[in-house]
Amino acid sequence: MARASGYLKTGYGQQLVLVETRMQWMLLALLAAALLALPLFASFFLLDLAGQIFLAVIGAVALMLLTGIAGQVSLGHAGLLAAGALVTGILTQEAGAPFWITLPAATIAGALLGLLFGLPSLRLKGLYLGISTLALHFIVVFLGQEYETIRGFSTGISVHPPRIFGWELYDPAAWYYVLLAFDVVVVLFALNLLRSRTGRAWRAVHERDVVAEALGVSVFRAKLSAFVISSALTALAGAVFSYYRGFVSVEAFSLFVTIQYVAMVIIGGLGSILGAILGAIFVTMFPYAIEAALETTGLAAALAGYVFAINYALFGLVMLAFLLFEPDGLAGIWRRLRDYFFLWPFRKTPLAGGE
Amino acid sequence: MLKKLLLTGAVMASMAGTALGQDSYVVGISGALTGPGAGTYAPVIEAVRMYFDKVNKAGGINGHKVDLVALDNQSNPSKAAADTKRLLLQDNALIIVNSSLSSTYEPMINETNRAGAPLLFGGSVCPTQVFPKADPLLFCTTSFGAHYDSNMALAFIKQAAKEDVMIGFSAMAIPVSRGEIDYAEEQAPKMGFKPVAKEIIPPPTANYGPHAVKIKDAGANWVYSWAPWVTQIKTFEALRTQGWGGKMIAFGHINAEDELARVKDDGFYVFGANALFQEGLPIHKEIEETAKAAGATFPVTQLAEGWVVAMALDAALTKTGWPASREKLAAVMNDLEIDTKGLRGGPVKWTADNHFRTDAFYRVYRWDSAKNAIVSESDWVSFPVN
Amino acid sequence: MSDLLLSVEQVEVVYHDVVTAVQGVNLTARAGQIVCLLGSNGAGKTTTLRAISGFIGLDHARVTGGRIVFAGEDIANAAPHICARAGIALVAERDKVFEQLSVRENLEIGMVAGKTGSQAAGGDRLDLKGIYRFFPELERLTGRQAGFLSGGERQMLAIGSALLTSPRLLLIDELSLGLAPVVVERLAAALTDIRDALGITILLVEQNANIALSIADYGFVMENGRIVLDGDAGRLLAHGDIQEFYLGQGAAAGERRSYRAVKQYARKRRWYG
Amino acid sequence: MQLLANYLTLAALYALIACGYVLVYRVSRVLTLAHGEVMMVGAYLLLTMGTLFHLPPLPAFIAALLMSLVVGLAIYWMVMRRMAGETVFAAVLVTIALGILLRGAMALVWTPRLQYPAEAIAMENPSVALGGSVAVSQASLLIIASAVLVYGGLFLFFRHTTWGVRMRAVGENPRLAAQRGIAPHGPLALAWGIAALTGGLAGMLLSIDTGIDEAMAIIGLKTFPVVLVGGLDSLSGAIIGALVVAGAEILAIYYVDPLVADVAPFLVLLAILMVRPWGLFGTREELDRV
Repeated sequence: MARASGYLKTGYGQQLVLVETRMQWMLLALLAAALLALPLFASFFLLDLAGQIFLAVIGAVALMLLTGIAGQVSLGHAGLLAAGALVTGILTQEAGAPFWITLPAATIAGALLGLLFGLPSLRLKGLYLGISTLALHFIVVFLGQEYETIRGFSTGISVHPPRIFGWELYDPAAWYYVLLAFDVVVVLFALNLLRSRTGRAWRAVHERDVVAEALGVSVFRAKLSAFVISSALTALAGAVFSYYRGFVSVEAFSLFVTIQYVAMVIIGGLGSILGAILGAIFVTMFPYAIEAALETTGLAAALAGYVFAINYALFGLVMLAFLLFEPDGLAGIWRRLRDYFFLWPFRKTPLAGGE
Repeated sequence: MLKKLLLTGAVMASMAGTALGQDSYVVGISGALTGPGAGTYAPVIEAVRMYFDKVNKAGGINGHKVDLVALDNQSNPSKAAADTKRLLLQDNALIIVNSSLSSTYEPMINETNRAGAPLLFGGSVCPTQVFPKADPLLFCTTSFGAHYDSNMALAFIKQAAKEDVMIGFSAMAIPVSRGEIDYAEEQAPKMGFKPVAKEIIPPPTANYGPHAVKIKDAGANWVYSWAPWVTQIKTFEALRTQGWGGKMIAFGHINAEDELARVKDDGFYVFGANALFQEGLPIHKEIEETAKAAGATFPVTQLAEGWVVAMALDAALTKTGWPASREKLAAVMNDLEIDTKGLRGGPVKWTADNHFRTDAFYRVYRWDSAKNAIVSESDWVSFPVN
Repeated sequence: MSDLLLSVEQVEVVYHDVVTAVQGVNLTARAGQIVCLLGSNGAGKTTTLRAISGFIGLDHARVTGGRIVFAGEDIANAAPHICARAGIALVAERDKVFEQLSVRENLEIGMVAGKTGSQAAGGDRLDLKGIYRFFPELERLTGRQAGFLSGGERQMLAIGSALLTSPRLLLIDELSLGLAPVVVERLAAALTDIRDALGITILLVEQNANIALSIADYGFVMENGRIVLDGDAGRLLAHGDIQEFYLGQGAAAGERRSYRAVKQYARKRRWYG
Repeated sequence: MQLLANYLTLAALYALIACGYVLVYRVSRVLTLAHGEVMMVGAYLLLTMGTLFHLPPLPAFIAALLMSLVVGLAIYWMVMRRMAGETVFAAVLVTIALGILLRGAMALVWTPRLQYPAEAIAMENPSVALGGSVAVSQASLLIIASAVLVYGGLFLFFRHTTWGVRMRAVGENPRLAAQRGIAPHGPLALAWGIAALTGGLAGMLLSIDTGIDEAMAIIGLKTFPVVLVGGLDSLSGAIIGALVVAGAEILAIYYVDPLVADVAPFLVLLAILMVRPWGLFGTREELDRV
């Protein structure tokens, strides 16, 4: 979200305001109108793509809170998504539970898993922590597979569309609005969280936990709360995913999904919620964009059997390029662009000695 | 060949919303053209494409062309769901074909059942819903089918074994394979075999040795495996490395013919429903010629499975006539006999409550080092399906 | 001035493109001299030293003005290993020795690299024996892992290892820091020996002016990123301000006043008698 | 007994893979997540030596090993060199991206289907009887022999050669090394090179036994617990880690349930990290660097 610049804040209240200028209000209103009107024009394909992006945004924001803000490396993201989806699947299959039971249940399950796997973070750091969360992934997948085999759901668990007062949520356009609303709530929640005491504690722990401790931040609480909140959100995203797609299967949550989410927060730009959103859009659309590009350049015919490999290789290449040349990610690019237009025609002159 | 296929898919994708099927039969395929499992499923889709190119050139079915819209789901369940939704809502496909990993089934079944469209599984394992009492909209031509395969394998062992059978099992740690091996383990004692070992092997395994040791140490003289080819063949090779002298039977997936010739072991049997190309039937010649003319990317030995899928679609559409609708097509498919021209041991016959086949035909092959060739161990054997 | 080895001319160092650490520093060292650079904490001594040895580049800093001429070549902003190969060796304040390597390996590291460096002016190529001659203690410890050495032994090892790169200029940051007075005297004596034997130029950065000036030929005093005073060691030692600044009773009591404070005090005393 | 032979084979394979992780980490403080892919590159190079140049086994192996070395050096020179001064996390992410890129590129060049380098270079892989009823494949023996040779070689290399001491020096303290005139690029590039060489060797030998397809990268991933159990910066730790993890896996297969074999290494890892967060043989301070 664009921040105002060029004037002084005259009260603490202004620090807490999310939208600062009238210009921003207008832009936001424009964006909202565009988003709301999209289903009127979009083909089914586009609507589904939007749905995928909305789902990815929830997961990416959750991972951004944990990794980008609180600085805790996690490689268990796909495992948590799977956990949320599995809880939903199992509850619908075994107890016929409706969505207003499964969604909270999945969220709570995610929070508990987050607590469990946040515990090592008190003792482990960085890479060691990352690998220990990888264990989470393997364990969840293992348990899910056991359940599917034992109950004979060898091709996945079917989940029926949610019913709200007898009305069935199936239509793509309806899903579009539901997911959009979900995203708005999640993003607002995340933004507000960051301005709260918890959010500041997370940033402090990210910078240097020893110092944070000395400043009176409870590292124990900060780390655990980051894991719990992020995991709960992620599991919720998994549960919504299972409703959206109408099924649960552990095969849908491979390690590559984790990597995709990590890529979202990197490409988007670590430390920014806007980055998480941009990253989710970018990574979700990437394979479709490549396919479209191959097709328009006429290369599709020559490379037909290799689409997957090309997608894969280019994905790696783009991720690499962002890490090497644009560590601030899409959010950084966005900020620079914005500043450029904001200051035009007065070009920003760097500080002496800078480049 | 595959290129054309993908190009068609891509072009279709770009024509978002354009109604197809004004004067043609639209068949939607969501399969693994690339990505994991593509080695098994892409040849199936290629064969279907070749078949209908030929049919369209000859004037189509009932005077109408067949539009094939193939989308690459890359074995990703999420993508399969989106593709199916699109094929049904946007392209107005009459029928959907799935040729992909089993994790894509549930989402696709959800979508097709909702739209009232038939869903045909070709080249991928048949879900339980196609067996009696069958789901009205789900069909399967795939050569392998749960339970009947194990019955066949166990029956063959019974007939081939001269000694008391101590049987070992090997499965891949995926639900489909595990379920079937559990079934076989249950059946074995009824055949008078003693089940001694069951190894469920995680897919990426560095060393099959320990698993093989367990089977060997348990004293197995026969091993049965029903799993993706990798697990079957690596279990066997690891067993041989350990100096195991027993015999093994496994399902013959599409690459079985090439693999038998690579491994060259007299004690390794494969069973399957398709006649291998080395038999040189007229239908084999026909496939070979078509493949040659179309410049197929895959070895011709791997195209039989897809050919059967195409034959089934052909038969169903022909009988449905013109104009066709999903309901009409589904009704026809509920009572249909597909002539396989010798590719299978007999026709694939669907009835109202059996969408697998009324009779399952099998044949067993192995390498014969004396003849330096693949030999057929048995003639066609059939099992009634009910 | 023909034997001028190092000359730092009007050097300015900027950190992170923003913070100016030193400005207009001028400093020279002749071949075979021991030169010391004095100043209180944060005066810019270490920055100057790191600029000469090329290390500021690793701390996101750059020389943004002036020249650093070593043996006739401008080495400002050169990479550390380039400076090392040109014949500048640094004994840093921290990071003295490879703790996981043995004493012998630590010394050999210097020799390995020394092959490409210039030979010490006029001196023969040093070997392990040569180092053991200056520091017999090290010979005893040759197989010991360097992480287990005492502070004094580490300092000896660091100097020895640096010498084995065959430097023409040896930079030592805080020779005496954290060491017992006896050890410091021993090290100071060794440095004089080394200079005499090898003809190496030594630039000593010190807070302990007494020790430094007792072995140095020439001294510079830094304050707030500038050289404020320089002269022959003997004259500096006798200089009233230095006396007051470093060697006075306050200094002995652990209270070291800034040079500016001393100057003010001196001025007041002149005015008010 | 047969079990023991299989155990040693698996442990040797893990150790052979693990030493690449340790080398890279020890010298550059980067945990590479692209090692599985580097293994695959080695195996595919071996395959190509057979299919394209029809080399017999020994020359094929030598050529493929040399090319693996070059691949490692190239990875450092083209990618990792630019990560100097960046955070450890960023460097690790770069290796993830590199792994994805390599995997896609390999699928493009060599197709993702299962292939058999042993056939391509006409190498026999007979079963070798070791007395009693114990038999292992020839490739397994080669894996054990290679692991012994590689580790022996590395220990000697680090102890007694100039470059070895330099690599240890740069690994411990790159700044001090620079003060002593060692340009950091040489040892770092060499570490990546040797890691690719040993990883490639592991991949090649494994592919002789089981063929090669995409699954090999996952085996590289499964070697993580080995490295972390032993301690990221310790070669001897890697040996112990390999023995522990292979043992856990084999015991799980044999006495618990083969299904657990996939999870067992990670459980062992979690248990050990709870007690010693820096691994059995790792340096404690390492923990603060990552």
